Amino acid sequence: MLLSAEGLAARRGEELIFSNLSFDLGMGEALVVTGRNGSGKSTLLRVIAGLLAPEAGRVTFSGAGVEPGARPREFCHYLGHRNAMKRELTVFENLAFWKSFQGGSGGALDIDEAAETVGLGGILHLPYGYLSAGQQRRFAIARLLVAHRPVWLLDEPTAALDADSDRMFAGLVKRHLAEGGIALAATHQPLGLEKVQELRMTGFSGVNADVWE
Amino acid sequence: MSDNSLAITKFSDLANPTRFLALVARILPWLSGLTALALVAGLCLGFTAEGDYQQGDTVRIMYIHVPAAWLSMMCYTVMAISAIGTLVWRHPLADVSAKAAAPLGAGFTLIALITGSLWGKPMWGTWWVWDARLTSVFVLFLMYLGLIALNRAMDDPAKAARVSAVLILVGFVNIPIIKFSVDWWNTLHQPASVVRMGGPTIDAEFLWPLLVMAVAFTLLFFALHLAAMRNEILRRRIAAQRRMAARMASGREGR
Amino acid sequence: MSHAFYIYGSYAVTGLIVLALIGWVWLDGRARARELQQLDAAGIRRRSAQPKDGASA
Amino acid sequence: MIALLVRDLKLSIRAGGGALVGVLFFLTIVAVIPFGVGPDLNLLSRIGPAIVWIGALLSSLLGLDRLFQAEREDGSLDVLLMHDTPLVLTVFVKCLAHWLATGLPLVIASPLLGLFMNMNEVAIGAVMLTLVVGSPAITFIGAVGAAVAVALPRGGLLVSILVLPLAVPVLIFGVSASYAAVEDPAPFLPPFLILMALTLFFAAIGPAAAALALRNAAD
Repeated sequence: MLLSAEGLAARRGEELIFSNLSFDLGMGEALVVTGRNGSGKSTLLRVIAGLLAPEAGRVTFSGAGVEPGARPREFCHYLGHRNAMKRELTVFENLAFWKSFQGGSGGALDIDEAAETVGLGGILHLPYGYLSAGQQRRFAIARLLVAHRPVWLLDEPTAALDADSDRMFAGLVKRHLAEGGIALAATHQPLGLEKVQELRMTGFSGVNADVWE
Repeated sequence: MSDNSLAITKFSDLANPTRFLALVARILPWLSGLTALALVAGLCLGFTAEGDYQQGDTVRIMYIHVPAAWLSMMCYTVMAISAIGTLVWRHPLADVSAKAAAPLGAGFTLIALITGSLWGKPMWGTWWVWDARLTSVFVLFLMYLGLIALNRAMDDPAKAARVSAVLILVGFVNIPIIKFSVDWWNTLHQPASVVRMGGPTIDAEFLWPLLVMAVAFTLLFFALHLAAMRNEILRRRIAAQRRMAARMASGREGR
Repeated sequence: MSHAFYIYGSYAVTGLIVLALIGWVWLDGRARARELQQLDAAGIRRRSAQPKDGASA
Repeated sequence: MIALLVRDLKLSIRAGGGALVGVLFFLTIVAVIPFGVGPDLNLLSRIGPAIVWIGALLSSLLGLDRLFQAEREDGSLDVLLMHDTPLVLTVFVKCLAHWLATGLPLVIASPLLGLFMNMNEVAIGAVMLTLVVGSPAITFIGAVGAAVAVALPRGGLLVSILVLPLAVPVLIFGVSASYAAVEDPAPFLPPFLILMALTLFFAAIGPAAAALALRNAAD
């Protein structure tokens, strides 16, 4: 499996945030995206997730069992700033919904197993809104486990987590990579991974002026 | 609020939710039995009584319509008293009482509206008229529904209780309007015939079934109200325990 | 009996609404009892030394 | 997809859900009409079907702006957008859930309001029937507005303004079918069939347009 980006460019408003950005990620490889605020880390992840259309270039996902022309976003898990969970529903209902909605092939955990993995078994019956920010984030991570996707796109995944949960999460990413997965993370924390490429975003690569010239 | 306090009164004894639950558990079976008895008696009396020479057998609708209408106003009065309890003494049980009464009030008001409509069709030839009595009862129904919606829309039950208490008290002006609308305005609805100055004008033949039914409905209301209050207390207890469970879970894992 | 439809109709509607109210209270009570049991099974108990904690939610 | 339907229905019933508020708004809006036009029963029965229809139209717009806004606020929208089932289908199921939770209660409440408006039994039945058939169209049109307004901070009012003009044909044929059922010379079936056609048309166009808007509104 190979996730490759060729000559990506994206803009916010009239500013090109990055341009001509290329990389290849094979099985078990990770890319850590760093840079200051506003340098386009989130934008890059959203472009790869298919949530934003790139200004130029393209993202492809190829490999065994992948039909040519398949959209990369179908092979990605996206963990954004927001947790994609409903406060009114219980944790179990939330996870059960995403498990059944995202479906996907083998390699996925049960909801109970996923909750145990993030260290929060036994409070699945609580409404999501009752949990603390860190607990909410950990269950958002559990969403990545209940349906299998080869590519994980992680936007500040450890924002609300304490040191222990940080380590727990790094372990999860490692295991995902060991199983042949791919991870892209925009983060400041070192995740303690081997085989990591680092991409430093600088932000602002010029005003997109040629349209009006 | 421990029981070895000397200053304990009957009222504050009741005010402890745990005691209240025990009391409800003791009273509720008796109250339910009494309610069932009174309902059966009321129904028997209602269907054996003679018909009215003017209104025929439709007068039997009165035996449920009038008690339901009384109850719809009494329920609001109970809520208004609870609202005072909420605002003045900040008592949690008063919150619970007001919240539990709202759906019951809506139910009884709906009974009064529908049976009134079913009575009006053969008597007045129309299901509904926009006269003062009917309109004010309909407004009461809307107020009940609005209070239910308000309670559901707010996350924090204590805050919801205070906000709806204010609304309940403001809405209480509607109750005297309902009661006296038949006297103040000249309406199609017949004037009060039981509770009025100078004794009831209603024939004893109709009075007995009506009174028994009124007692039955009142008992029914209190039985349901107590049970609904118990449910609400349990709901809040569950919410509190869940929050505690969430805190405990992170305490356990956070090390 | 004249106007039987209206009379039985109103009694039927009343019965229906009363049954709905009773059913609501009863089912709600059962659901709460079940939730309490679930919490109990999960090992979360009320601290009986503080009888107020239920209502101060 | 059934999971999405069940989740949306659960959300609308749980605390803070909009199902009750819609019906309440409907009751209130229709109940104030007699205060405005006076309690003349003949007049009320004449304008009744139109009033009930307008009330249903306005109250089904209520809460429609939250259809995608709520999903966006907690990030669920991103995950929904990324999924490999066609987005059109996702939007369709969300519309269906929204209609079941808010549109259907309006239909059920409408006979009660028909009685208040002193409409006869035929008119009440006709209004109810036309509402069953016509109100899904309003939801589907509303979904487009909700999708367009999803990126706006305060989209609520804008959704109504965007959607109301589009919903006018539904209103016209719904009301004219209701009147045709009561007044003799006009045939009931043609406007009713047009209403059905409108609903089917918007059921196809609405989710597609909403999906397109959602794809482009992402930031």
